Amino acid sequence: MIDEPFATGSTLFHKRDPKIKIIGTTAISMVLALCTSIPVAATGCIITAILLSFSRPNFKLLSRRLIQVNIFTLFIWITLPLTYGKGETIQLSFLNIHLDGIRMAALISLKTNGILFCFLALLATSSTSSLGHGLEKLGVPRKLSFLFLFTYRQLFVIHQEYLRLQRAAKLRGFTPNNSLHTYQTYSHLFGMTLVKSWNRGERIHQAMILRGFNGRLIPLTQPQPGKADYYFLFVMLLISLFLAGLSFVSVSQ
Amino acid sequence: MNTNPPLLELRNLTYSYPGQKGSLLQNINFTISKERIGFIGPNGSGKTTLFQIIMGLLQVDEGEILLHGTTIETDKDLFTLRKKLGFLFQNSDDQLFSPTVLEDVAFGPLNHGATPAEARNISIQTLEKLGLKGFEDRITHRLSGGEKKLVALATILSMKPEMLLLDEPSNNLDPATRERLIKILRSQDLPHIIISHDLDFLASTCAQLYTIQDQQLIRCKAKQIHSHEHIHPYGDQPHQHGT
Amino acid sequence: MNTNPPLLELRNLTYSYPGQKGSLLQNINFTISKERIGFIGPNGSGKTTLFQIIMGLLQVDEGEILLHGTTIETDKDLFTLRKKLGFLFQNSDDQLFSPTVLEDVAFGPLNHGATPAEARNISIQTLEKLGLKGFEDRITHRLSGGEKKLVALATILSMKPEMLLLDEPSNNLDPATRERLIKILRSQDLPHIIISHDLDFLASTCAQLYTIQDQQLIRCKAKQIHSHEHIHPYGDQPHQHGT
Amino acid sequence: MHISEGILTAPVLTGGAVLTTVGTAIGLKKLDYDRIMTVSLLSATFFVASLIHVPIGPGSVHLLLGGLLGLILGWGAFPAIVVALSLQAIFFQYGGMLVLGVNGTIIAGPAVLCGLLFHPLLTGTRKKQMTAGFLAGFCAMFLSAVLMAGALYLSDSGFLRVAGLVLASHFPVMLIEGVITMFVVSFLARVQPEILSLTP
Ligand SMILES: Nc1ncnc2c1ncn2[C@@H]1O[C@H](COP(=O)(O)OP(=O)(O)OP(=O)(O)O)[C@@H](O)[C@H]1O
Ligand SMILES: Nc1ncnc2c1ncn2[C@@H]1O[C@H](COP(=O)(O)OP(=O)(O)OP(=O)(O)O)[C@@H](O)[C@H]1O
Ligand SMILES: [Mg+2]
Ligand SMILES: [Mg+2]
Repeated sequence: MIDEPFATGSTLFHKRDPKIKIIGTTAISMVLALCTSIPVAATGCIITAILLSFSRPNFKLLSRRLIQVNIFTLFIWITLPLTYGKGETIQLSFLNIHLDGIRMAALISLKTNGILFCFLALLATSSTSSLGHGLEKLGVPRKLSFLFLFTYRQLFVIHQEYLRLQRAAKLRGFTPNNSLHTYQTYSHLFGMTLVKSWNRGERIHQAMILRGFNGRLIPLTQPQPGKADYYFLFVMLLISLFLAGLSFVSVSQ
Repeated sequence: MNTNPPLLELRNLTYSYPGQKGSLLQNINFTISKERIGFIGPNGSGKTTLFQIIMGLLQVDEGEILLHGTTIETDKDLFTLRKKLGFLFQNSDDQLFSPTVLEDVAFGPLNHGATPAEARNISIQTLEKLGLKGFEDRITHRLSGGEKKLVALATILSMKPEMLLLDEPSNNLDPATRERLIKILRSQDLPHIIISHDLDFLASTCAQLYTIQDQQLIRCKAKQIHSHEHIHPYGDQPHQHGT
Repeated sequence: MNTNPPLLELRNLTYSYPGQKGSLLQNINFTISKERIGFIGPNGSGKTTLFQIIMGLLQVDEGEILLHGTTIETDKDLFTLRKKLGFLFQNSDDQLFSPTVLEDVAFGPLNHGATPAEARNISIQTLEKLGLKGFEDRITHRLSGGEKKLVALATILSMKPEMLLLDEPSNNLDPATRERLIKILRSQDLPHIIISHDLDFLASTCAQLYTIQDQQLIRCKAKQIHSHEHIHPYGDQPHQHGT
Repeated sequence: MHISEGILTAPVLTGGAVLTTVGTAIGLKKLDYDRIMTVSLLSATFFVASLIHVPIGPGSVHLLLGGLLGLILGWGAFPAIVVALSLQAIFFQYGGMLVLGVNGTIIAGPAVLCGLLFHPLLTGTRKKQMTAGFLAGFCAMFLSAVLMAGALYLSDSGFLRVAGLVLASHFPVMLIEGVITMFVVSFLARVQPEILSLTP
């Protein structure tokens, strides 16, 4: 269930330095997130889709991910046309459809998907642990990147632990329904997972102390970004600037 | 159709883990009614996997599982099967999740429709039968390894199963608890299948042995008497032998 | 004072868990210099506890621990002791905490003052020595149980310890990995203490055995050859004997 | 309980980022390295909670349990939740990096507040403990929903009705969070009270 299906690969995108990719993603998604015109959002969406295609994602996984995220967009399409804006409306039997609402829903969908494409193309192509190290290099406090890396490492162990307990409950005839017994059972399963995590934390802390840990995490040097990485960064920043310029033009019109 | 179909029947089961090439288990056929059976075999040969298949935790590629002559198909069949076959996990920590022993033992009966009062009675009786009287309000998480194993067994027995599937029940038990478990298993009037690497344990609790070889479940030659000698230093300490 | 004090000496150690009545370990005396020693004994007798005491993870009620003749008192002594004694946990999931294998193996050397480049070299060499070449960038949680155990061993060996303390290292290993571990331990030119219930494993890796009885650490009679016969059905299957 | 990136305006995004940065900084400051492993594990457990789907009515919701984490970790819950959220962003792309600030404020803020507010009740009787659990779970979720609605409204007043819808639709989730937190607190108090900083 928890997996990094896009992180394996050997395309141009997979090989780039995670720091560079973090900066690039931030720049592009910032411009996209703040833009207010549909043509600009559409252009951004097309550009990021092209970027994504370069990273050659697995098509089946990609469509599943897109559907998941767009369930939210669907919610927007259902609510906004009925509730958003004061301008013109179209009467559709008994419903008042606001044109502003439709415009807004379209804008949000384009932005959401554009950012998603950018994210999948740039960040999902790095392993989570290398992103964690990248964050640290970019000035995120050490304690925080530490927390990030260790949490990542423990996710799998704890999830497995929870699933094994859940299996035990299932074998004893547990069928979830709307009852206090169900909620109590979930609480016990989760509570037991928590207790195990807590105790495991203690033991791992001991393991760290035994290996000389005294509160300072010393990073093992990571590969430095090369020339190709800087060119890559340049292109990403260029894309952001282009989109920002377009926004500016469309606003001033 | 038989007048008296077997308790459990496996027909032509074939299974491979997703992404694995080749099958782990191929064309497994097996029946059990009242027997006490042991499964022995090398690590990774698929013994635990077979138990998980029987309990409906893994989907077979081919083949069917029959309980009292009825193929297991619907969720309801599965629910019944899981009540009738009690599966003891290799690691008791994966099996116990309620705060106190009594709550854990009563969990199964409650799910299978017992009233709280009935569930409590059944649980207390089951604990007594296993020599765990007075353990009702103990915190399961704080029990010793051997005690956890016996409580895990209680959580299954309280569901009044018709058969037991036990995955390496004698692992990590000290000699006293191990003896106690053997006594309990012998006194139960239930058929069982026990996975174990511990041949002495199997010899004291089972009448037939099966092994998995070349993806097949094979019945070992009955009662073939075998004798070997072993010599080592410090043999006066309680010990066990590796595989 | 000795001209050549032992590598590790325990003097009159007494320990009880807080809130426990009676001591778990009483008046333990023990020395080791170059020996390869096995600890065997019933569950709950305090073997793991003794290792934790030696490593300074638990505070003794009485007694002292000496490393090369010097009593461990300050935090600095403890830091040195923890570098010189490598402790392999029973459960590798408790010992591995970095995302990738290389980071985990380099963690110890980095904390003990190696530069990143040095740490990287040591780690790669250690991994190679254990036959784990190419594992550097593997994600630790995706390794198999046996691989995790070997990586955990690598995280300790990379600190260049003078002695190893191994807590049930052969548990849950498949026969091939178990053999590999035996070979590795034999080829290491390091004294060690191994806790295990698996006498064959101890016989292949240790020259002396100790056991804990009545809160005391007792040396078993050396090289007492023991022979017993056993007869049972199905002896042609690979098997082991319970304690 | 996530806002996606395309909806909010710059001031709201910036505001969220500032608040989350401050909260995380305070949390990190109060967190020494001796506890960091435990916090990592709890952060991972919090992530796992979001994979648990609990039935309610005809559908199901996934758990959040921010209030519970607040009770256990106090200010430490802030960085723990921010880390779990950023891992969720990476694994599932639920909201990207820019909204992390807003989402962090929405979820971690109430979690810490309710944790600190209701923790004193835990030292009382069993009944009081369960009340504290329920309130922490319920109120944290309630405040989160209010903050979320607020963030939408502040971004664009045209979202007013959507914001109201969000608030209303979270009501059942609040109840579930309250009930589950109540039971988990009672479980922890019995099985390992140290986790709640209680003496056994
Ligand atoms: N979830 C899984 N996905 C893929 N392969 C698996 C999975 N679980 C087990 N395996 C593999 O399937 C094989 C059989 O495993 P299984 O646990 O059934 O063996 P076993 O006979 O019970 O061994 P043991 O005596 O060690 O318990 C092993 O090679 C194992 O690595
Ligand atoms: N943290 C603890 N608090 C209180 N008692 C403990 C604690 N840890 C262990 N014990 C108890 O101390 C005794 C010795 O435990 P220890 O783990 O040292 O045994 P062991 O010899 O390693 O056993 P095994 O062979 O099962 O690993 C046991 O009775 C155990 O229940
Ligand atoms: Mg098995
Ligand atoms: Mg032990």
